[in-house]
Amino acid sequence: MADRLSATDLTAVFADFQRAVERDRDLLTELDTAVGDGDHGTNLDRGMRAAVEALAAIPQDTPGGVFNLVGRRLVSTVGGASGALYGTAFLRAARAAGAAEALDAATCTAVLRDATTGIAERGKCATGDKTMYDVWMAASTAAAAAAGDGLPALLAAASTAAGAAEQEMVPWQARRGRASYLGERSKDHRDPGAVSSRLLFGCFAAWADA
Amino acid sequence: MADRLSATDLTAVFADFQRAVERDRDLLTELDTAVGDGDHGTNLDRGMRAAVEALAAIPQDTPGGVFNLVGRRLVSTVGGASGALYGTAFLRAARAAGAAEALDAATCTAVLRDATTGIAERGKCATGDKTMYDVWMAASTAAAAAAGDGLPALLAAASTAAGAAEQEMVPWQARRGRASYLGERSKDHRDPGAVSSRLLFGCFAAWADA
Amino acid sequence: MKRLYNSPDTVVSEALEGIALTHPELLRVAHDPTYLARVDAPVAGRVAVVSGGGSGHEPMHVGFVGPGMLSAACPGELFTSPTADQVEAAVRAVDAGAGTVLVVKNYSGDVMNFEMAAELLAADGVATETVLVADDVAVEDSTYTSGRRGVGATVLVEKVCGAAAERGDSLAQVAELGRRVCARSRSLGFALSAGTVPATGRRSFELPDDEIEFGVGIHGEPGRERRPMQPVDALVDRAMAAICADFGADELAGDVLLFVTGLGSATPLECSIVARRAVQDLDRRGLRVARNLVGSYMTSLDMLGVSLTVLVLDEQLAELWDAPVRTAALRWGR
Amino acid sequence: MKRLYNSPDTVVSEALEGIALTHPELLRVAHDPTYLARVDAPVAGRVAVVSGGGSGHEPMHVGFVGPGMLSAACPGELFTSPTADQVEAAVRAVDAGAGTVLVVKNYSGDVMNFEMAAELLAADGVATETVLVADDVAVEDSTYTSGRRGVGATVLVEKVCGAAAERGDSLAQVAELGRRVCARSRSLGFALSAGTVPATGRRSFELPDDEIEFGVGIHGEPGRERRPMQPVDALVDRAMAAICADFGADELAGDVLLFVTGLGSATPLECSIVARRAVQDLDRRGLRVARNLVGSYMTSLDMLGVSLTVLVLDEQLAELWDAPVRTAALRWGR
Ligand SMILES: Nc1ncnc2c1ncn2[C@@H]1O[C@H](COP(=O)(O)OP(=O)(O)O)[C@@H](O)[C@H]1O
Ligand SMILES: Nc1ncnc2c1ncn2[C@@H]1O[C@H](COP(=O)(O)OP(=O)(O)O)[C@@H](O)[C@H]1O
Ligand SMILES: [Mg+2]
Ligand SMILES: [Mg+2]
Ligand SMILES: [Mg+2]
Ligand SMILES: [Mg+2]
Repeated sequence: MADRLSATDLTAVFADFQRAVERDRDLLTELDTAVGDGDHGTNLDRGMRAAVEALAAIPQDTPGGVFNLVGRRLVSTVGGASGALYGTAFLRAARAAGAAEALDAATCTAVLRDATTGIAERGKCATGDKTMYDVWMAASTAAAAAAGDGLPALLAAASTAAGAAEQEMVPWQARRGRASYLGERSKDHRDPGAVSSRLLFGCFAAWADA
Repeated sequence: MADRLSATDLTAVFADFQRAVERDRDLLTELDTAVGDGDHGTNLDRGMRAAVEALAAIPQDTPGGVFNLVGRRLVSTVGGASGALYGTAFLRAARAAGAAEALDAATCTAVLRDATTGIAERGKCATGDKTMYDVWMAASTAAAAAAGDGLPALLAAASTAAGAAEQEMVPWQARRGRASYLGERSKDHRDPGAVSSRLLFGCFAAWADA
Repeated sequence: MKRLYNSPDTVVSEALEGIALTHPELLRVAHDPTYLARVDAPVAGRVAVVSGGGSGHEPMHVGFVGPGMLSAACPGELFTSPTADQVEAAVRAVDAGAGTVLVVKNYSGDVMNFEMAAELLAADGVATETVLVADDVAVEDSTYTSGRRGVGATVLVEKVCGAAAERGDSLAQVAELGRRVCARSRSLGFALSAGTVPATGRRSFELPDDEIEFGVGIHGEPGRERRPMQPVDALVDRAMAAICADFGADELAGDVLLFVTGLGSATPLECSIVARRAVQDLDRRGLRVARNLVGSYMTSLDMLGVSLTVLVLDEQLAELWDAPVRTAALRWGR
Repeated sequence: MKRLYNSPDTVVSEALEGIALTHPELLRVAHDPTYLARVDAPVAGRVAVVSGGGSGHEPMHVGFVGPGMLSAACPGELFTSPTADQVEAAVRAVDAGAGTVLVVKNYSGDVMNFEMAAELLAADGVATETVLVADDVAVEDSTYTSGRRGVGATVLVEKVCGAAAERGDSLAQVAELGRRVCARSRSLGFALSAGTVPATGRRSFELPDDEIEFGVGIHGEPGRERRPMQPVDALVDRAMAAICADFGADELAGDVLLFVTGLGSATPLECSIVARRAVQDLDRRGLRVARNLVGSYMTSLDMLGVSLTVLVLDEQLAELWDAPVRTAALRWGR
């Protein structure tokens, strides 16, 4: 059973996320074209390639090290809102993970909570603003509730909640980020950052499930 | 019989030419779009409107006066190659017509010859260059040959020759004006200035025929 | 769609190379992270002024680097705000110890990345002041949005801050002047067609032949309202009305600066036709267009449209506007 | 096709009004016949420099009126050379008794109308010298054409003649310098799409998605050759090869001026990418790009394309190029 997430595991999850972003790059960009500036797919793809390359070049011993390297690479290579937000999230995750050799359910809950708070602080956003933060908040809340059931259940619950949140917010009006400029016209569109975040939680769940 | 062309007659011919140009403006512009810059129809239309307005405002007593006023208005309002060429042609025609009350076949021949020479000098062109000059030269030569048969025959001959020339030159390669920049690609296109010139000679023939 | 590119991936880097090759006396380009800086920076005893944003808005910002305007510019990927790394490196390269003013357009991405850079710099003892430009009246400034976007006023802020820095103003003074320009500026843009995104070769949004985007953004994002196409005078009237209505009752008086920028494919003829109507409009309102700038200075790739900005001048702002500037895109007095 | 116009018929007149309204300190517009002149002309003791041509190429020529460049410009209708009347009136307005240099692009219409004006002026004792610009290597200069067209070198001739006139050169000297620029310049342009003619709302020629016009004219006329689309570097290489091959064996040496002009819709990014390759090309040929001008200075409505010009400098030309200029579109040193 995958009850603890090691540096190797986390590296594999990020590699999987990189492939998912690459695969869905055009979808993400298309969603961002409708409500933003059409670069979310290319932004995140560029960043995750750089992150995975860095992980291959400088293998990390701890999950904290992995989060830190990924966060730093995203901050350096992405730009845009998502670069700052994902970057901040992973850098906060790194701090929460500390020097632990592997993450158990309890640490994972703390990691996810701090990362989510990082997004709120960096983005000056709240739930209901229709951004990636809604997805992270949903995942984080579900993870906290499932923390007692072990890491696989926690990650499964987080992914399910992320997916549900991403769906639920489609009819909402965006209040942060570029989509907010559209006012009413932002309704009935999927938020690109929410979709990419959902992909990320899916990758964690898939690892736990494997 | 219309054996002499008075100022009133000439004014009517120019009014007719103005209507012909207005009617075929888009054709002329389209021909100029293919081998030039797409303004011959609007250029000549603008100029002939101004010329006819001027003739209405300042009625002329002599054909020379009419030619002079039309030439001056064209020079002032058309611009482009055709403004200078038609303008020069009519100003030279005015000089050749002098103070005569009306033009007979002999004067008409001289008028046409001088106008045609004016085009050659202004345009630095020769026959075979595939410009309006070819049409004027053909008309002028035919007029000279028919001068003994009276004015109506002269104008009919000029118009027929103008039409034939305009057709004959279609396959040629242009050597003067914008069309010459196209080189080989100017072949098999009708020259816009030749077509408008042909319209002019048609108006003279129609007057004589009426 | 055909464009003058080699590959979508190299548009920004090759263009920067071109700018560097054609302005060696004025600026230098650094790579990894990427920024452009005045060749003579840091300038001893002078506050530095740094801006940046997504590429695709040229000549803003890279064309405004030089004496009297920006010390450095950080060009991001196309329509993507620069990374915090770029901003940090640029500031470190040009800061002369007197501090640096960061001119930031109010877009989530720009704000966050500049903020991260400022945090990193502060931790290292480098003082920065941020001037946030948010002049686009098309966006409601409410808790329901990220606030107004920064558009045309950015160019004016950069000119004024650059001139203030050049004459030796302190960090606080340069920032205050930049904020004063922001407070006294309003802008609005409209587009007849969107720009063509190099990566996809498609326009970022499609408009029917009889509609326009009113209150359009400069990042390929659609505007707030889709309206029927009208003759340009009617569009300018509508934009000017929105701009002028947004000023406070007694704020709009005296001398103003009018800035008309083409958004990409607007020809100089079109920009002049827009400027004509805008000047007439301000005239009718009893304002004097004491200064103006008309041309394509802030673009959105090849978008067909214009953006209008009105800045209410005071003596000091007029003086700083007139001060000599030497950059690739804006130059006078030297 | 939507454009920022009120009506096709008023494009030129409204744009001129806009230019006049936004540059009152620099120029004035006369109507019937139409021309733009320096406010301070005639300038006592100085040769005047007058140019003109069809509208649709802005900022050329109207954007180049002012101290250090043109005394007056005569804008014709769109793509239609000005009338002889316009030229005559403009010269009469700015000639200070020292004579006037007419800068004429080699197009039948321009040549004939300027020639008629010169004849009328000569009859009245006003001395003129014509500098005929014919730098477009796309056109064979033979008895089978009207000779080469005048394109990019026109801007360089106007700058050099304007500077020479400003410093007090005689009519013969100013004309000689203009002719020297002509003799030492070669240009070539290419287009990915034609401009949109206001009257018809259509592009003046249509190109398939995989073809370009090579050696294109700036009046909406097609080029000499239709070629497959290629990455921009390959197109620039081909243009530079044609330009350089046209110079005499030992003419192309030493310092050169590179002028890259967008033809309308080329973005600053695209112009910089073109300039990058052109500089690299000249470098490889052992030439030094001592001066350059990159931007959209001579356009063809909204044509998507660029035109490249190489001028072989000498000390005097470089000095005149560097001399102060203050016009709406070109300004430095004051
Ligand atoms: N202020 C914000 N707070 C939280 N999330 C935001 C904010 N602004 C943008 N986002 C998220 O970022 C996503 C867009 O990312 P991206 O397209 O890469 O950046 P940009 O908007 O700068 O082009 C949005 O879909 C949204 O989820
Ligand atoms: N050098 C020339 N000599 C004689 N005719 C010429 C010359 N140049 C142009 N033309 C004539 O002028 C016509 C084009 O006129 P127009 O389109 O009004 O002027 P432009 O070529 O200046 O746009 C051509 O079709 C041709 O007949
Ligand atoms: Mg985006
Ligand atoms: Mg024509
Ligand atoms: Mg972006
Ligand atoms: Mg013409």
